[in-house]
Amino acid sequence: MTEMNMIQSLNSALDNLLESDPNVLIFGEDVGYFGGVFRVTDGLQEKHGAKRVFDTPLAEGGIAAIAFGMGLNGLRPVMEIQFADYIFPAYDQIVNEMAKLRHRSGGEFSTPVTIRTPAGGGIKGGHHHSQSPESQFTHTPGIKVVYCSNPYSAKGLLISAIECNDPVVFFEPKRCYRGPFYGDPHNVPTWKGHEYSDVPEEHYTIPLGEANLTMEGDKCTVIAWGAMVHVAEQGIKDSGISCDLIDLQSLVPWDRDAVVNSVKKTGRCVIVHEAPKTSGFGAEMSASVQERCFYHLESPIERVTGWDTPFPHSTEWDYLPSPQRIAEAIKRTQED
Amino acid sequence: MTEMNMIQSLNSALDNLLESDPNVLIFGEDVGYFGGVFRVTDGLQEKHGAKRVFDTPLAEGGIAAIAFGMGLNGLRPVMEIQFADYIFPAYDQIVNEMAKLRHRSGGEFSTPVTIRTPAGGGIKGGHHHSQSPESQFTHTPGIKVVYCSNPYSAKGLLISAIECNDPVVFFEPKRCYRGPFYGDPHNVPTWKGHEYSDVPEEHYTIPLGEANLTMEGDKCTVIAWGAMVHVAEQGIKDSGISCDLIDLQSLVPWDRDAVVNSVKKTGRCVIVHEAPKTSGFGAEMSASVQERCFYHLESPIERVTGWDTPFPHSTEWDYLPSPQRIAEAIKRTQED
Amino acid sequence: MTGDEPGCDLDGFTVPDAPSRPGEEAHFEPWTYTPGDLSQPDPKTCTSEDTTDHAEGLIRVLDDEGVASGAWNPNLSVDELHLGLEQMCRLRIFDDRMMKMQRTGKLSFYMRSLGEEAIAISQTMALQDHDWLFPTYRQPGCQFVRGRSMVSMINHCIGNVEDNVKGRQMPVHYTYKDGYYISVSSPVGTQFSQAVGVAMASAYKGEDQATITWIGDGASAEGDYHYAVNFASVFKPPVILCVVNNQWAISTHKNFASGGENFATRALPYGIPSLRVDGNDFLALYSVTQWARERASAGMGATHIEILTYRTGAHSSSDDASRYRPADEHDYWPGGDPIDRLKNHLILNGDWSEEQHSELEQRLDEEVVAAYKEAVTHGDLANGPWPPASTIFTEVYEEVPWHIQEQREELGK
Amino acid sequence: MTGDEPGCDLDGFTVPDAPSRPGEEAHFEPWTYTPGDLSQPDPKTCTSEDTTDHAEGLIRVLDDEGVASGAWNPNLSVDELHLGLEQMCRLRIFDDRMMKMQRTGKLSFYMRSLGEEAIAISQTMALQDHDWLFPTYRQPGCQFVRGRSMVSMINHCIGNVEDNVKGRQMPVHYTYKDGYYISVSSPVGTQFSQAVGVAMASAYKGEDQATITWIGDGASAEGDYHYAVNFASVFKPPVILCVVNNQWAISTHKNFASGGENFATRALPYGIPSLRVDGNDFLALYSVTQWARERASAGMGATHIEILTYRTGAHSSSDDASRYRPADEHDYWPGGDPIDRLKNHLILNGDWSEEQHSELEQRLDEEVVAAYKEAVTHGDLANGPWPPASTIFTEVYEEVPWHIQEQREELGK
Ligand SMILES: Cc1ncc(C[n+]2csc(CCOP(=O)(O)OP(=O)(O)O)c2C)c(N)n1
Ligand SMILES: Cc1ncc(C[n+]2csc(CCOP(=O)(O)OP(=O)(O)O)c2C)c(N)n1
Ligand SMILES: [Mg+2]
Ligand SMILES: [Mg+2]
Repeated sequence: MTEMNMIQSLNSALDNLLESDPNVLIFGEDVGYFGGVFRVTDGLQEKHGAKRVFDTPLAEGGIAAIAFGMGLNGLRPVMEIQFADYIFPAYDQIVNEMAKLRHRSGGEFSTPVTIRTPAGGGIKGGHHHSQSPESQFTHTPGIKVVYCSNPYSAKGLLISAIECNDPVVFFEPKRCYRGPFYGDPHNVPTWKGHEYSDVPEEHYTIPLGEANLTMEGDKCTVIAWGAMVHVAEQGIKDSGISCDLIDLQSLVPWDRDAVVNSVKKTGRCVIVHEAPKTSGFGAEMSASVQERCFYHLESPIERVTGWDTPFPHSTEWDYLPSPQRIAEAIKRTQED
Repeated sequence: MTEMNMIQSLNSALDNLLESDPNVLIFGEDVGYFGGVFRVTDGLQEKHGAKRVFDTPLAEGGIAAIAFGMGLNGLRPVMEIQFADYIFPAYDQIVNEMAKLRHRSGGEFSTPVTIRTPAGGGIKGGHHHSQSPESQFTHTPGIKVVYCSNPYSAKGLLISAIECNDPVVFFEPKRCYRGPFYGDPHNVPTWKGHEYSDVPEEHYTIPLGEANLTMEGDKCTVIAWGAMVHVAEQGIKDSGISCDLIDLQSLVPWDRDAVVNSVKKTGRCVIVHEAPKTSGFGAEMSASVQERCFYHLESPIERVTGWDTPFPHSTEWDYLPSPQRIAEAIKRTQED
Repeated sequence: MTGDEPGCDLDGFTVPDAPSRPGEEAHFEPWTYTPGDLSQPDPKTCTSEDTTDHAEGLIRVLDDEGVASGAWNPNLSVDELHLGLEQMCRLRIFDDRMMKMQRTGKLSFYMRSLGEEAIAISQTMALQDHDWLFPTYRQPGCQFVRGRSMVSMINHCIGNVEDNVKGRQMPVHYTYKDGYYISVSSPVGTQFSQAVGVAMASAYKGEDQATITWIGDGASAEGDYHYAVNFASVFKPPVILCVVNNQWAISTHKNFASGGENFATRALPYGIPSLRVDGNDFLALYSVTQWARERASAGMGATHIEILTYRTGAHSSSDDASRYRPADEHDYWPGGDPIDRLKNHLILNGDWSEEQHSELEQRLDEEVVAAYKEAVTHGDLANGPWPPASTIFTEVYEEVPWHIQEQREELGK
Repeated sequence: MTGDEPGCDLDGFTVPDAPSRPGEEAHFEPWTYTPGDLSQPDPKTCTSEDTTDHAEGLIRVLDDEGVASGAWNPNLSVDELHLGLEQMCRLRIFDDRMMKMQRTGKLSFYMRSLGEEAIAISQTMALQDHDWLFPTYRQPGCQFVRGRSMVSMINHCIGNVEDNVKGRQMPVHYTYKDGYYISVSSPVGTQFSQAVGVAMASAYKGEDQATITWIGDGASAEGDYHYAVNFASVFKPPVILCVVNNQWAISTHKNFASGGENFATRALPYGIPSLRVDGNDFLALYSVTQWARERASAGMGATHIEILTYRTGAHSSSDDASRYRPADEHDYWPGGDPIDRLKNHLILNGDWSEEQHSELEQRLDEEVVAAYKEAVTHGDLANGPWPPASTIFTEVYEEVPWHIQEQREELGK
């Protein structure tokens, strides 16, 4: 075990796979010589060579297209989209092409592309360096959607994603690269000493589709993913109410048993995400929980989310769900 | 009043606005000389000239981009995406650009683009001529989303969309262009004699944000949009249960009062859409209804939707929600 | 290069038009390109600049009389020519039959290669058997060359229980992995950029395997065209990028696909050698493809090819071309018909006769009818049996996840 | 054109590299382009073919000594030259101050125009006041030419209560409608294709108004580049499409932006006249822009321009360029520095002196400091006051819909 932050653990995952599988190729804007604007691929080109880890033209659609082709022809491409906000020029290649290839070809072809992308707010990135577009991928059958939250989950999930034979969109909460974020911009810890910063140097996996129950309690189920897992943890503490905290990790497919069993136990549910509320993945979670746990619910399922507005710059702390809003929602669920 | 099918009423809406507003321009693939592959712009180039109604290069992203620019510079562009499945190359221009322009510019700029696009299944279109991607637009603040269902609503809503100063994505259920579709492919009526095929030749509007209560009842609220409104009507009839049927029409913003008041009255709710279930707009409706009507709900909110798979060709009738599946869902809501 | 007609008036931008519309007389500028006039650069050393003439001109081997000449004459054996002719005829007769079946509802939809048969047949013949094919819906003929059974192709088109893609895609959206033929996808252009990644993977694995891909004049306006050319120019993989300029994109004339007259020259600034070839000239197509393939083998990277041709038929079974162009426009195409031209060449050389040709057509017609009859025994779109409804739920992912399993159970079929 | 180096080995595709990396000596091929050597075609009749030499060569007016010559010399008055020099200096000094403020946390982020000041300043000066500007984040200097107050610009950058975009966007993402300066958007490339629609609208309305837009060498790989060039080639609106080839896209060298060496020639096959210009030569930039503007007025449609320059600074305040290129690479750039070059020209002509220049710099520094001091009285990013939280909810739509109103009430600010 080594203490790693999330950048280091992601780097370690990539390094392990470059080492063990000659078919793994890593590419994207600035990921080669420089090692990525967030340094996730730092040192990998030098160690594994420019044919394994390289820069590309600045065209997300083209990057996705070549990844599609490589995956179809026997490789295991890992492409980076520099910010999740810039994934949209590649949206067609992802939702119309990658997602449907296996099905449309009657299973003759498939393409195991992994799309890594830093997502979410909290870095004063304004409209276009802060979005968290996970729900825009969860609606498309054929792709898996993963959102890691800490160094340990980042590495274990990324290895699973790359080894998965389906295309996976893999979101990394950039706000948490160097430390967990508890919702207070004035108090920013690093990963040092955090239980999830103990990361094996070697290969290990966290199965896609499994959630992580990070806190246990009996009065309310809080479901979150990405950076919001930590903010939710703080919100739960602030509320003083005993809660299950489920780090969902995999959004498609999501962990039915973990979620349903918890809500049946607690009878209450709060869902937290930083993307806008309308048609965020919280809507799916809420609808599904309601369908499966209706007769166990003691109070309305709450959603604490980003607002239905573009992501602002100066006022981002008023945009992102705060521990306070989460604590209030948890308290509201206890009222009846 | 004239009897019109949906193609004719859409054509009439465009014709009215070309006539009254010189800033309205209509363009897209095959919409000019030929009048559109579905004939919606038939005759408009001949009548209004090639500078008002014209063909473009085959590039949805470019079409959206020039629409953006025209709208910003004082025109009122109406662009067509030939099939909703082909809107994704334009996704970046829509969700990152059009949607955010007003906000990001502090209100100095805005662009009143209308994006018309035929959507949905039932024409043996397989994977890529059948998708109904409305939910992928509802998550993005700054764009309005409309889904018409009949000749009368098509014209009234389209005029509102074009006159709206915000960008609007306007879905047309291609299955219903020439007749309502009640879920039986072997019995395909035309619009002849249908109450909503009486359409004024002149300009009229249906406000964006207002739903249409098309059937009234007291045991269950059925919410649908597009082609599914008619299938739901059949499903309600088949169930023999007295239902409100809400044709949602506007998805963003949706009609809170119509929905909430109805569910509070009936205590039950079934949502029907043809897009895949996970993160479909039904998830948002279900979550919202649950949040607002929790204490009035007598049974779980049901979703009857397309499956979480790509849209098939030979077996599309097993994919699309059927009256039978809807009737069963309505009956289930009555059980407790 | 032209396309610089005086621009717009200030009372409006320019909106182009087609050269002729229904009711007008069809017209094409006569070609000034002489068959045999262009040299053949050495594929192993050729730079993009060396192909300037080839991109601006037109590579032709067969003249209007059927005489073959010049450096680009591939000098094929009579057997090879017979085979090419047969495959082109097979494709045309197959298409005719499918169109008839479409009208009876056995297929939901169909698209012919009419007038463009030489492309799929000749180019695939010029490649190696394990080279990857990334076609549009207009090159299904590749599959004949690669040995796919006609019955299997029809099974797909009629979406029956034997369709190898299990009734999931529209007709003509073939998948044929054994023939290295990618699953055709409806969104146009997407396969063009994907092909570059396929070729990069082949090169990465050290295999002598090329990838060929096609895109329409219309679809070349998509971003994918630019991605493909540009990524190919940067990474130099063994890919052959073909633009099929058949003058039309449904009802939209190629004047809307670009303000330039020429698609071939577009690749030169990217440093990619580019050729422009008469798409109805079987021999010229064969040899430009072989040349590009040699560049691939030699590690010289991508080749770009504009294939100049004419879409003789309507866009698809849903289209009526006479609504937007003169119904007889194809008669005026300077490139003639690809089958007639190869046939005339063979007859001129004494290697073929009208009688042999009629016999061939009759044999192929019987072959197609037999295949058709066999295919419908497995069902058709109108009457079934179709692939079972359960196939909706499989192969979305490698394994069926719980939520899809639940839905499958909900459908209960 | 080059870029046709022998291709890949079959054991792998080619991955390019930058010409020099940290620890290596910086190096550029010396330029062979002689200032003044290229003719100026008549903008009112010029075809794309007529610009072949201008796209393959490099339009330069100023030589290394500061002598101006040739057909492209715009023969500006001394006042105009003084103004141009002043604006370039203003931009550079402004940038320096903002970088300093960024390090103190008053701004979250900053991007300089260092080494590229001539582009925004000279090109905007060459246009009409009501021409539309569709810049990237690297042309904020346009706003000085259009008269925007510096205080207003700083208010935006520090996201204070007076920021005209209400703290919604990152610094440098200016909006200035009065100056026809579009709101800068972070996704690169998108504005390039939008500009074509803006120009179509101007032409449609019959206004003599041109639109200019810029895109980086890096971003020219996006689909939007292709859309812009192609739609402009088809509809021929009054748009000026500029590719700023400054050698780098963050850490990615332009060898990854294209396998070709030249961006200008890309537009020729589309039938669009294209020029390549020395981007550090104020005079050459001025006159190519004026020439393109004349084409626009004459209804001749689009002009494409490659601007050859060098990004002297790091990509942004978040970047450290010495990690991926020699720290002194900019000293080797054959085009020198745009301010020095114009200054030397003026001094050579006896129209300027080192003393005047120092005075100018001092005056501008005072101006910037004064503006800065005034701006921070309205707050800054570190300390506020910021725009009120309620501005999150307004102007998402023209009117606030009920669901956003509810959320605003939920936030309760
Ligand atoms: C992305 C996308 N947009 C639109 C369509 C609808 N469409 C199908 S074929 C076609 C025309 C294609 O023309 P071209 O590329 O010239 O190919 P051709 O049919 O002439 O072979 C169009 C617009 C599509 N299939 N995909
Ligand atoms: C669509 C998109 N992808 C990626 C980025 C991240 N990014 C910002 S600037 C930049 C490099 C741009 O380089 P270039 O176009 O050459 O412009 P320059 O910075 O040199 O002026 C990148 C990759 C972005 N802003 N938008
Ligand atoms: Mg075509
Ligand atoms: Mg650059």
